[in-house]
Amino acid sequence: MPNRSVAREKTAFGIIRFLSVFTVAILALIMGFILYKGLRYSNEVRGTVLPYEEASPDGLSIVVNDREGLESLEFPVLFGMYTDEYINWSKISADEHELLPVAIDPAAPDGAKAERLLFGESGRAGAEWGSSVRFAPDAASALALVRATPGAVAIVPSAALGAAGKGVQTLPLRRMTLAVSEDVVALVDNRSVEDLSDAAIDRLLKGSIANWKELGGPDLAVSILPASPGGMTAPAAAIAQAKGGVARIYASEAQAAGLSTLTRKGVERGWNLSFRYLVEAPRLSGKVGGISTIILNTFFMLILTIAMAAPIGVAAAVYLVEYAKQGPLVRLLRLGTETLAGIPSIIFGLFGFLFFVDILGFGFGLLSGCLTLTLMILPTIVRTSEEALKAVPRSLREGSLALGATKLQTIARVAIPAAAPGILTGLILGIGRAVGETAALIFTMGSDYKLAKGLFSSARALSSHVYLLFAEGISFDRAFSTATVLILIVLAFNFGARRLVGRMGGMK
Amino acid sequence: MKLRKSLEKGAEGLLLFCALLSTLAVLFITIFLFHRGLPLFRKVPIAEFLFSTDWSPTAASPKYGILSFILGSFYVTALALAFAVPVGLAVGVYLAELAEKKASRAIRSAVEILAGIPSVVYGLFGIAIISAVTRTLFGGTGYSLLSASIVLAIMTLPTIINVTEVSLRAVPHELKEGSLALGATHWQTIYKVLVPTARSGIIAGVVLGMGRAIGETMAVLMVGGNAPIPPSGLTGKVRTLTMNIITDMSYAKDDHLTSLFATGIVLFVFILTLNLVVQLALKRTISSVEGGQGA
Amino acid sequence: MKRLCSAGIALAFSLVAASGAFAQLSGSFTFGGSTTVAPFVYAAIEQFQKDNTGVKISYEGTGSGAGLTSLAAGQYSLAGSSAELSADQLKTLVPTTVALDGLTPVVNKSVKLSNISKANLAAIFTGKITNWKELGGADSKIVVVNRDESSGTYKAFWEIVCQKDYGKAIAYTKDAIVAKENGEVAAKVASTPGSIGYVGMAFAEEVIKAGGRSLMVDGVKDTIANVVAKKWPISRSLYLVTKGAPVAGSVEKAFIDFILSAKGQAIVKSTDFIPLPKN
Amino acid sequence: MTETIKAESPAAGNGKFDVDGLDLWYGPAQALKGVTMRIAGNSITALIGPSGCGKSTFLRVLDRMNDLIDGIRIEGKVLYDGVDLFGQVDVIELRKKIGMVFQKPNPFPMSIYDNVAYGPRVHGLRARTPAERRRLDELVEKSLANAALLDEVKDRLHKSALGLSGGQQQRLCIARVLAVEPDVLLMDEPTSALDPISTSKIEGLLDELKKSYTIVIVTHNMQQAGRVSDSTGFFLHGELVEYAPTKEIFFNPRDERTENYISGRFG
Repeated sequence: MPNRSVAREKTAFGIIRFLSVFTVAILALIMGFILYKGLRYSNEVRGTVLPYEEASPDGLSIVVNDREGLESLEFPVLFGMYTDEYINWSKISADEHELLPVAIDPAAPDGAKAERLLFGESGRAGAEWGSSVRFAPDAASALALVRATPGAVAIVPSAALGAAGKGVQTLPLRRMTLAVSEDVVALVDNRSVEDLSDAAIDRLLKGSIANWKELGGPDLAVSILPASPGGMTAPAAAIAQAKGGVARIYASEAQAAGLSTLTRKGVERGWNLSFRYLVEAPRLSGKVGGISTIILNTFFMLILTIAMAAPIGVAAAVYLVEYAKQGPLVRLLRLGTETLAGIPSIIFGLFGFLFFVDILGFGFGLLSGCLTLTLMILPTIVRTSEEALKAVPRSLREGSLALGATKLQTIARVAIPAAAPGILTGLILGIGRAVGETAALIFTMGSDYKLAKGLFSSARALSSHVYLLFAEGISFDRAFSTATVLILIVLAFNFGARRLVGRMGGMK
Repeated sequence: MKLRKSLEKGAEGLLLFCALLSTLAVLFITIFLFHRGLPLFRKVPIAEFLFSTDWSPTAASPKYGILSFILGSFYVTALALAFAVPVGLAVGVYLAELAEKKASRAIRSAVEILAGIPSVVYGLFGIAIISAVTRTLFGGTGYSLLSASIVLAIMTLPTIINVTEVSLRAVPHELKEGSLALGATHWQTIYKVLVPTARSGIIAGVVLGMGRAIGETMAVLMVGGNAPIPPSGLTGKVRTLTMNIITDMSYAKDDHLTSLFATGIVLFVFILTLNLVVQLALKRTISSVEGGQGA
Repeated sequence: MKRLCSAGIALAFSLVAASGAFAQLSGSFTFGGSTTVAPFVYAAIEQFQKDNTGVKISYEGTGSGAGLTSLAAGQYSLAGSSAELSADQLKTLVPTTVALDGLTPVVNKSVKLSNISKANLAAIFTGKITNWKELGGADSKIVVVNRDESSGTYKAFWEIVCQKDYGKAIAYTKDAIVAKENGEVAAKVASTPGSIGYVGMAFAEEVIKAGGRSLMVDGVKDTIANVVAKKWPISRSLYLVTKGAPVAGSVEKAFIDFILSAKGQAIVKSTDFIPLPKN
Repeated sequence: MTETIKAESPAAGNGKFDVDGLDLWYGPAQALKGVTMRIAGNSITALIGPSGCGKSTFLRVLDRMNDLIDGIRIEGKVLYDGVDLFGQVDVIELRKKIGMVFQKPNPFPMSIYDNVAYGPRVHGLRARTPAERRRLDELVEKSLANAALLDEVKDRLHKSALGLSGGQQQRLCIARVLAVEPDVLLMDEPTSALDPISTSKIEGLLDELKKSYTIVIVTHNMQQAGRVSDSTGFFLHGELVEYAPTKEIFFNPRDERTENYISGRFG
């Protein structure tokens, strides 16, 4: 009999221990996941060009004023630059400058070469230079223009770079594609050849794949066309005419000949969160740049909120502990505080939107947001301060009063200082809730990611930024790196508070 | 002396005002919510609003029935508690009764951090991990009642753990010693004496967690699936009251907007009711603890 | 000294005169019409009023049809329209294309199709087709990801894709994951096997990054070039319409020119519409 | 009976406190019943009696510390230097003159120096100029010296008071009261929480302090009452049973109850 109860105890405690460890494991999983996604990104990329870089395609160089983190340029992008597809760099690199495509006058031999690079050997095939292209008479003046203009790009002969190439940067070009004959990409049952991984492309070109069916395409034998003598690419006409034909060809040629190209898929990995991300201002809804202004806005928000909530909360607690006599009033006050504590943040959001934004006319801005947050965290501060004040021994108050101190002096000089660690814990808890809040802020504080200029200026906080980056599809990677920063800030607050409270407690 | 007296009086008045602010805020919130939400019932009968599952606010003849979302909130919360309560109880018991200092410190910090993680982050985690796990294990889309409940369970866990631990620690030592002295095992003492004595405190904690779960918005929005229909099962999509408010809030106009505020009223009334339950339960805890000390 | 003074006064006068000439545009104007164009028209009006302080413009989002009727009746001096004008309307009204709007259907990578017909797309979103098998894919349930009801994209997709087959009254299937914004659609489509959704063309990139794919519709690829060439089936031009050709010197003409300017097109882009090709 | 005690009280005539027919209720419970006594200046008066007899309550009346308690009702008269304590008296001024030391040492969670300087500071003594600062320093040192604590703490005046031993803390509390330069010292079982060595130190101190202050001390340590006090009052169930010079109370009690208590039959 006792054995059975001991065995039962063992089982029960085993389960309890397991569940406790399980809780820690969940936390570890969440933290690990967010940190990992925050620090590393891994994205699928799809494109038509193969990863084959040419520093000097056809003896030409692509020069830019500043490469802004760009490693190489894909042909479709280069082509788009010269055909009005882009007006600025925002979709190309982490840069917002106006795009200035510079080309050497096609009448000059160097210019004609660049024109062939862009529009194909066989001529321009109907493609027109974009209206924004600036033509320079020669390579030197094109380079001078690039040197002087942020956001400029030019195609110049590599030979011209030399001394004149100072102050500009060159970008290698990726222009090799896999073109196929039209029958390969024909839709069969709404399907066509799938996007190919590098391994699949390798196998295809090695001849290991005999039929397009294996790649999701039509039932058609694969026919790999040989490259022209002395080159890497096959003539466009040959590809177009072959049955089930595939070959390497420059994008410009494929485009000029109207050939279909296969899509390559790959995975791009890299570091996500960097120091630059912390100190740069966000641009283009946070797609480029960093989060410095958002971090600052968050701190403004916290300071303003605490500046309002702390005095009110502590004062309310002082009233409840030191002044209020038991009775209906205190019951009402307690009920109010408890109820306020239970109201979900979305309701606070609705109220803040109606009252502060609309009726009081504060608009979407820091003030409306912070007032809403103040209401949200007030109960936490009141309750913890109340507990802390109650924990101050009565004897301390009596000691002070017996010395002839007034009640206010006693509260201000003895009770509150003695309760400070507890009050501080409450403030930190409140800050923790405020810094993680999203639902209430979206309707009250606005979402401007620029630095707040005043109380009424719309401001975006970190948690809203995480949500908006994600929800508006700006960038998932950045949502995770911002979430990492947010979590680190929350952790820092927790840790700092514990140290501080510990030290204050140590003085006792 | 007179100056000092009036100063003291003035200070007291100011303090009273601060103490009143919370109550005033509750009052204001109630008034504004009802003021903006109630006009809906001039056009839509309350019964239809509460008991119809047809929610098509932008249709040619708009329908405003939120029963699906009431059910959604109810299911999600119930399921979340079904996960969180056993785990929370176990961890609370562990912290209060079993853990050595080092282990309890580690677990307590973990619980504290769990409580501090912003709900958006829980949402991101839910999308990437929890929905994938439930999809793999139980099928469906992964954006479901089940996923939302699991995320909520993790989010309410800290509340339940903390309250359980505090309630267990508040049980007078003599009771425990008395039980052990009678030859009961530690485990028997825990589940026959400690947990029953701390029961009302634990219940209050659970209800508190329930309130958090019902009111949570961002995390469930990201994993719930959000279809405006009653959940078809564990792996069915779910929309809660809070999700309904935030989904359409940014662009809704006229009656549609009013209907969102009316949804807010329903949510608000639920929360208030829960709150009253907590207050009553807490009162009983306090008296039971005091009674225990007397015994 | 005196001369200097008078020179100064003359300069001041000429400055006043110059600024007066600058602020020629003034008055209050009521525009109205399509709610789709409202986001960028609002943004553009805001900027336009900053540049021309004497002008006050309001835009009432009443819908394209109502807007054009009001324009013809003279209540508006300018109307926004997301609908093509009928031959009848074109007799008196002059549309100017100011922006393009394109939507892309996106699917999870588990969906092996690369193309879908517009009619099938409509059938999926109205709940008539519920299994990929019916479209030649694998035997798996179609998970529909729709947008929130209040969004313009939700309406646009209905109008362009479904309205022809299913009529004006919106009747999407309700058994759909509802995503609040484009990004959420992207996240949910990328992560849910068998799912299909639609996003503004600009957002397809984020879907692909997350591992999803965009579909060809009726054999056409979703490129901006195809939108511009009017080949892409889920696209439309957004118009500002005047009664008769816009009159030079009028606020209406100035406003249209503003939207067509680089600054205006940047506003169009910033509100996630496709700006017109530059030329 | 009370009349006789009053008549025979050792300091009849010009008492520091003249208490007349004091009744006190906590809600419905009466804690003091018709207490009448005269407390002489520059002497030590001990109040003894079993727990709950009302002696501490009585002591707190003298400092009006009972004002803090809800539901309290007081009737009767208490004169301090001829002034009615419950009349138009500024409580703050009153408490400045009448210092109180509590049963458990209650130093504030601040430095030793700040503890002693607390009273002067709340009464408006600023230390802005060097001269003022020196005055405050002197006051603190003098008070600590008078409380026989200075030698033990002068190296760590700016360390937390909470680091002191129990006896040192209690002497610090006495020094804190002395720094306000009071007239009367009320002590509520000041040594009950202390060890014998600390107790004897404080008792020795009382002898010194008697010279300049009127001291009223509540104790349930009868040896202590016998050792330090000039006169002793015995409380029982809220009544002042007997009040006489200490020697008389201990060696020749008039009331049977006093005798029973002193000889240890109850309490």
